[in-house]
Amino acid sequence: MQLVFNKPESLTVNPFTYCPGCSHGIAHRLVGEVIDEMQLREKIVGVSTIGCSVRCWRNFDFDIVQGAHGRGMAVATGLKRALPDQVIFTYQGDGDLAAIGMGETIHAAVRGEAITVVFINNAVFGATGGQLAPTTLPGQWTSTYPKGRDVSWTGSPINMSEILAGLPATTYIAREALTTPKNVLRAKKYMRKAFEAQTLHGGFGLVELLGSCPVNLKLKPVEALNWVEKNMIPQYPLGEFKDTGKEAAS
Amino acid sequence: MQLVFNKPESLTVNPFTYCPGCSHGIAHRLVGEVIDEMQLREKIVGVSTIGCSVRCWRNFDFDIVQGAHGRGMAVATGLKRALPDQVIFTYQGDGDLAAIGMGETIHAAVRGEAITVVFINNAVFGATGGQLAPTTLPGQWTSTYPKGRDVSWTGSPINMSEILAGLPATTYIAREALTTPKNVLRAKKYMRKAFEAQTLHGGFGLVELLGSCPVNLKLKPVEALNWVEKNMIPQYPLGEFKDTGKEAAS
Amino acid sequence: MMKGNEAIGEAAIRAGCRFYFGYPITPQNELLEYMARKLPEVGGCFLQSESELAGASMLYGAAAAGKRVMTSSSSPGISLMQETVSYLASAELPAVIVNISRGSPGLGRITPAQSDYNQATKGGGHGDYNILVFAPASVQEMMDLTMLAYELSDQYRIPAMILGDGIVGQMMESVVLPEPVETIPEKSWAACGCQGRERNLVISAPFTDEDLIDLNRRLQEKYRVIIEREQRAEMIHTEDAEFIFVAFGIVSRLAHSVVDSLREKGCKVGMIRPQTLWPFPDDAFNRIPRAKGVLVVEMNEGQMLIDVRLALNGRVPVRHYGRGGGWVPSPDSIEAEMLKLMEEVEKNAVSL
Amino acid sequence: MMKGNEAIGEAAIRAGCRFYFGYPITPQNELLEYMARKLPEVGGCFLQSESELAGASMLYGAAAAGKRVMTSSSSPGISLMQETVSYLASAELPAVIVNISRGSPGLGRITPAQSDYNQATKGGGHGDYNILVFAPASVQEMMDLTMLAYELSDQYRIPAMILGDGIVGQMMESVVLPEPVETIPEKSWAACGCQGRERNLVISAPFTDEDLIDLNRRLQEKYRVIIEREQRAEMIHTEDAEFIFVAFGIVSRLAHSVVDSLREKGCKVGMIRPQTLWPFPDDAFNRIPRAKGVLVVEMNEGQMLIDVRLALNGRVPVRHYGRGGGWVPSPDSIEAEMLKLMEEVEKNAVSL
Amino acid sequence: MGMVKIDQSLCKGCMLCVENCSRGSLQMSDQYNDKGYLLVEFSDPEAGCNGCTMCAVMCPDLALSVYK
Amino acid sequence: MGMVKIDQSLCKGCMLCVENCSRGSLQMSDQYNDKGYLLVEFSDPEAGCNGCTMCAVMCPDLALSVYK
Amino acid sequence: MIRNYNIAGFGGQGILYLGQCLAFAGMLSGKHSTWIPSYGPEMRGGTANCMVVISSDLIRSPLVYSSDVAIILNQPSLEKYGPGVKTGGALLYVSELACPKNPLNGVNLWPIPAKAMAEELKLPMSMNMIMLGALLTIDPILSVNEAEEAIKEITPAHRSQLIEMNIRALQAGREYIEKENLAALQPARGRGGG
Amino acid sequence: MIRNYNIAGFGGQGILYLGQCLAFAGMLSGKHSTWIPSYGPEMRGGTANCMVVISSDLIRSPLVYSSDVAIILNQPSLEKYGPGVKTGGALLYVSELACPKNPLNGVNLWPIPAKAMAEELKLPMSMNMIMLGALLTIDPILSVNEAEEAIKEITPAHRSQLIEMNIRALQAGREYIEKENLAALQPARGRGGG
Ligand SMILES: Cc1ncc(C[n+]2csc(CCOP(=O)(O)OP(=O)(O)O)c2C)c(N)n1
Ligand SMILES: Cc1ncc(C[n+]2csc(CCOP(=O)(O)OP(=O)(O)O)c2C)c(N)n1
Ligand code: SF4
Ligand code: SF4
Ligand code: SF4
Ligand code: SF4
Ligand code: SF4
Ligand code: SF4
Ligand SMILES: [Mg+2]
Ligand SMILES: [Mg+2]
Repeated sequence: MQLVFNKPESLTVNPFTYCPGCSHGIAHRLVGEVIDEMQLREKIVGVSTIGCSVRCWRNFDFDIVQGAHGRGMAVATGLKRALPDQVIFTYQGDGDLAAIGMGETIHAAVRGEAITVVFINNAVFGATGGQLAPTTLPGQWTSTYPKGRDVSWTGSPINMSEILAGLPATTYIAREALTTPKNVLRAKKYMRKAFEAQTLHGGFGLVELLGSCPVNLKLKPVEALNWVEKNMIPQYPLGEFKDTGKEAAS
Repeated sequence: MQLVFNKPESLTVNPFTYCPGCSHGIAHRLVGEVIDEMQLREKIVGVSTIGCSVRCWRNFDFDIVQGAHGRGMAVATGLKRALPDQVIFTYQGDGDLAAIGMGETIHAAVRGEAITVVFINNAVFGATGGQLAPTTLPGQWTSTYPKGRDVSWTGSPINMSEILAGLPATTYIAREALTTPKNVLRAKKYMRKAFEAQTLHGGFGLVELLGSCPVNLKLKPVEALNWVEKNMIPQYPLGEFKDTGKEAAS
Repeated sequence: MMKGNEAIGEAAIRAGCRFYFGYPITPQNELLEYMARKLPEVGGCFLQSESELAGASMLYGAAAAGKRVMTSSSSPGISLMQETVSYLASAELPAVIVNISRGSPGLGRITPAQSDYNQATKGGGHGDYNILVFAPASVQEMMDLTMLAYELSDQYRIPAMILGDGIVGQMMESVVLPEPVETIPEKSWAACGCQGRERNLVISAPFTDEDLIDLNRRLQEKYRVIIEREQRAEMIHTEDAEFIFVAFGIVSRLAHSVVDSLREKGCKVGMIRPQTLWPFPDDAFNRIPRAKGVLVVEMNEGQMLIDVRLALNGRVPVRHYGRGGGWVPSPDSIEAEMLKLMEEVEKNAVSL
Repeated sequence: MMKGNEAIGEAAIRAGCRFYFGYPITPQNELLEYMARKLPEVGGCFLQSESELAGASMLYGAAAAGKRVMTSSSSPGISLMQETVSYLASAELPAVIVNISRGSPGLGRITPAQSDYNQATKGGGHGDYNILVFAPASVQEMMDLTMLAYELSDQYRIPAMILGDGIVGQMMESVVLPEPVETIPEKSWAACGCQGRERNLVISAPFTDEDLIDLNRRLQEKYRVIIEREQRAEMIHTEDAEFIFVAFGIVSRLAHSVVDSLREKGCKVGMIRPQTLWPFPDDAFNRIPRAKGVLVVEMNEGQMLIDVRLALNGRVPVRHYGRGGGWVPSPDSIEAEMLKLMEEVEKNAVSL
Repeated sequence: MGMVKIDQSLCKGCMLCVENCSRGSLQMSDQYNDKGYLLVEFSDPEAGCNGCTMCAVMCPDLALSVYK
Repeated sequence: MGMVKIDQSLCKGCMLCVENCSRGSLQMSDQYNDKGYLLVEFSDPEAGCNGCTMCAVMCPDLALSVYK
Repeated sequence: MIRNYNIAGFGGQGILYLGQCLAFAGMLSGKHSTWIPSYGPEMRGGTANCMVVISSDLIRSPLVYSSDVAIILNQPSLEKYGPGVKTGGALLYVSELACPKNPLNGVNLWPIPAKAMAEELKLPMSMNMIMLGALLTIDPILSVNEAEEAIKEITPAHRSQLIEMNIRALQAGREYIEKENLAALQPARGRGGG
Repeated sequence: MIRNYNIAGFGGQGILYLGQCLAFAGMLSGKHSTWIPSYGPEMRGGTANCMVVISSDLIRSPLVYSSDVAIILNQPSLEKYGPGVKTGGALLYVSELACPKNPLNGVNLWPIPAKAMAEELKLPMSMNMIMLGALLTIDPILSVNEAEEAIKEITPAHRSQLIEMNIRALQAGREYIEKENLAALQPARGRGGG
């Protein structure tokens, strides 16, 4: 018998420290697989940002720079300008990328920085215990709005992929959900294209991955993914929003 | 003979300290006129932000709070939540609103704060001497990009009104240029509607005013306004981008 | 019984605070979440801000409107607020900021620490300003000093900070609830619409160079008054103590247990426990007539130490025991350090 | 001749800095604009950031890649960077930050000031960390200390700050251009792709509580070495001086003119001029054998004063002359203050 | 029939009023004010001014009052 | 014909693999590991496992290696 | 009178709640008490623990360095906190989930088959309350009644079912000790004020 | 030898440039020199001024408290800086734009019709250079030649037309003083080191 599925090379042997069923684990593995397949391990620098995944450097087996909360894309900008021949990516949660980091996110996209962004949207601040995120759904329970998100008080969820796709300088933007094997495999394809936006087209690529934070949803892992399917996808439609690389090629 | 044009009541007797031909003067006067006409002087609190207009409290004859650079909409949020029955507006430049303040701007709009924003887009950081603004035009000279804005290095200009109009919770968004008497009068109409978005509809209203900074454009005032007409308007189309108040009414 | 973080929230509400703006960060989320639950019940406003920067500016806005307001965070988030703290100070706005600080520098960890003492007391932001800084050592003091913070903050138009750590923030202890404040002083300077009066300006950018120098002069005069009137410290056995601990917050409780045990052994030890870190209780250091040595114990690398040395100005030998980054001293080790100091001082006394 | 702000830029380029990120603010725009013009000419990167926060994080990124980097700002902008400064310190990244500070607090005005001394030297950000702080007093020193800042910043893996004010920033003076640095030391720790080696991590969030305490221990050890080796001060007539000025930056030049004029009148005065503010030149204060009185002159309300008092620890009476908010002392007034101190000390000497 | 009064202490000589008066009723003078600005003047020999206020609408310094 | 190996030190008992195996080849066991997690087990009495790797694709903790 | 407690186990076993019930009961009995969690990213599974102090005098340190009593719900916690129990102190542990591997001299060991008992009660999540009931029977500085009051106090009213279940488990713990007729604990000897 | 200069006028009159030429000329002549603008929001019109010090010794203060020479291009500046000129010092001013209203005892007054001269030269923006030429003729601590070199040094090469115009104006200032045969300035008496 042959080994047909195993840990990617670009991951260390350290176990993940996430909660049972947390989507960060799947997302990490996909990053490792894509980097393996694109043979980027030795020329990549990852930017770890602040959220549950802040210590992803325990698991990613390549150079990592960990910056301040929300400043992932600014750190990546500094890295990319300093290392134009290397491949730079950020791994960011919705709190990091869309709450405190909104300014840096929009401006990096406006500049069309040649970086890749892996954006984990789990509709909540996981690391700090389940507070409102910019992507929290209307009515969704959070520890800071225990009666559910009231859009008249806190506004509606932000669809970052759509906003970023609307900016002229972005190259590739797509969204997938880590809910089923099929989706996970498609997420990997999109992630690869988000890296290729950088490596082939010198542009800004982003893949938004809808995932679950079972602990803060107070659901079992399986139910939590069902919740993502049922509630998040309607708010956050899946698909490729922008692929100017393709346009350029065709 | 009758006096048919004079200083509005809502302005003090202090002269403006702007450069000759600077559009801030016209914008200030319009604010004064609209507040006079809507009889808001005694129930308004203005937020002065940082840019050439930081000391607009010398000229506005009503309560003013001056906050940190870029945080105008956050200050206004604090004021509005504290004083839901009063009328709150910010007066912000493009550097303040769209560079350092991008995060606060987007989030206030996402929340649909019931505030009014008077946004002066003069395509440059006036106060600090003509550096690149997020709204600087491609190829435009600035003191930090003396060879002109190269969009491949700094990105393209940001069209804030269009972005904000795309967010679900904003109520009124319009853009006008302070270049001709006709436009100025239309700007005043839009400004009034931006205030009414708050007073009639409890929503977020913004009027973007294209203006000139002759000193940093290194042009005579008359030429500077011609430059705005010729170069800015193609990048920043004029008109009303959103008016849900109207929709609600009709 | 209540958690320390929640006690701050309850005290704020009892002090009339109805506006909370803040961004999550451990180990102070219980406060944020307490306000999220309770403020709506009393008709107040809880708004989770998109960042600490925005939260601090919302606080600034609501304070400018004349309301009692609060924000809270932990070390990195507090660093982000430093520009606005300087603005609050210069606009002379009352506001209460809570720092449940953590192991640092950088992102650090959520372990307890007292490493933001300098930032809080010497001005982490730019310019010559000060803010009131309170150092609660128990859940009860979390409440009492929060109440006091609102009172003095309003009285002097100065921002105030509650400086705690994860231990006082997370521990539960029983508390006596303070009486709610009935009437909050009028704020004739507030910017809330100028009906029936001259307009009010809440600004941080004076018009002329002289105005800015004047503002500084006025601030310094106010600070002098506060330094004179508002120093607070608990004095423990200081009348006859020869060796004196100085410690604040949770560390003072550990040190207090050592005072007890050393006293039991017949050693004349005592403690000064600053409750205000700014103004620092300098005067307390004039009331230790028999002091032969002072041991400053803190969960940092020697920050309050500076103020103790300045207060003593070379009169009494001062030693430091502390580390940064989330280290907590054990009572045993504190005792050992004090014994070392005692020995050292006695030896020197002989050799003199 | 060159402007002080431009001299910093030129020195940075000669030191091998090729990456500048920053956001405009007066009175340091000449530096930003100099880099904007010159860096592209030498194949470097000038990027105007969307804010000081973003600029500091870009700096962090490029520094992590092993490059020599710079950002600059003035007081409020520097306050905004405090979180990242703490991160830089904890990730042990070399980087040069320039603060051409201004009249504060709050927005303040663009008048010259030295009111960010505490922020720079005592850690405006959270946690127990230090950064190198240099205080140039001339355009030449703007260059020389910038060169030195890069060297030491790399050597010790510690951020460095050039702390100036609008006067040294805006004035022109002739300078001798330093030789460009030929080879920049290899940075084996840099995160730039792990080809041919183990991966590198540039992080500010240790994995365990113990790791964070260890980091702090390591930092403190490094700081001790720096304190021992890198103090710098100019000593002016200190061998026989009875009354000593302490002043840094532009103020030291005003005070120097007073030293000249008082010496002409036969008064034994001298001056200690700290060139490094951190590490503070404590040792210099052991080399003033005849000192009877010390006058600290600064454009703030008494910040370096603290370090002078700590250095002297009560041995010599210390007075302060200064104000915040953009006030500049005149040589005449400095002289008058010194004469007052002299008189006071002599009177007390008699009455003792 | 219109008339425009100019507050010389406020005028900064930017010419926006002159540019926007279709009746040619405003011109630059050769007078400077205290701040060193060359002043505009209302000279309406042909009494063309109709009090349309367009000059004042464009004046960034509130230097003009219009009568009609 | 497939086979799945479970690294018991990594498994957190989240059940995502079980849920996503269409062949019913994975079940929860009644064993806890050191960290207190209930473990999953590969028991494939009917040899239904085809090595499709869907279980491993969904495992957030890299606890599964699949052989075919 | 002073008691220092270390309480530890897996996340999800109700460790923090156990400690809070104990501390509240202390308060209700008129004593001083403190409770402090080892806060941390516990939410991620792994271990959970808290420290409780109950005392007739004002409590100085809420941190427990060496404990009079340790209540242990899994093996890693036993290894971590077992050695910290003072001579003369008590170590209560769930006998199915933990077992001392090294000698603990001078410590009274109280293995309690709480897992089986919980299964018997059909309340698998109630090991924590069983341990508390046992503790207060072994060392009756507080009564089981006071613990019942504490449970009522800290459990939201709308979860009254939980209250009832917790009280049943508490009683089961008490009964186990009483039925087995196990001797009352000797109060720990050691430094009092620690 | 030391000279402290205050140079002031309206924004747009080339005040800062005048000062820079002077300071550069000082440097080219082998002396020490400093220049400092009163930086501020001058760009908004209003007044502009700068301070220059030229000295054979190292310069302590670049700030000028009282000046040996003031060069004044408008009335508000004359009122501000006139009284600061030392006894024995010189006050040069554009006679069409400024006029002393109060006695300035012990100060040598040098009214210069620079506006008319500039118009005559058809270089309306050149009053600053006319004043500089006059200054260096009145107080020849530097030569007009050195000022010419300075102009060449600080003006970008691609603006060579400007260089030529500035030199013409400089010469005009020199000639005016020479033609009128005005006496050389007495060096200012007063505190040297200020
Ligand atoms: C300046 C600052 N503010 C706040 C925090 C606390 N904090 C850490 S992670 C986080 C948000 C995490 O949410 P997200 O980015 O969505 O990541 P997740 O944990 O959900 O994966 C916050 C607010 C911090 N570390 N630094
Ligand atoms: C934190 C901070 N950063 C930078 C500055 C300097 N600054 C003042 S105004 C300004 C930008 C002004 O541009 P804009 O908002 O477009 O206003 P304008 O002057 O063009 O009207 C800047 C960068 C500041 N005051 N505070
Ligand atoms: S808290 Fe949520 S996001 Fe964080 S590790 Fe746990 S499940 Fe994942
Ligand atoms: S600099 Fe520009 S924006 Fe500022 S006052 Fe002058 S013209 Fe107006
Ligand atoms: S009112 Fe009309 S016609 Fe009269 S001067 Fe003004 S613009 Fe000209
Ligand atoms: S528009 Fe106003 S400021 Fe400009 S020239 Fe006319 S009157 Fe003067
Ligand atoms: S490989 Fe496929 S069939 Fe086999 S256990 Fe996994 S999911 Fe089931
Ligand atoms: S998906 Fe992985 S962690 Fe979850 S139960 Fe299966 S093997 Fe265990
Ligand atoms: Mg999240
Ligand atoms: Mg602008």
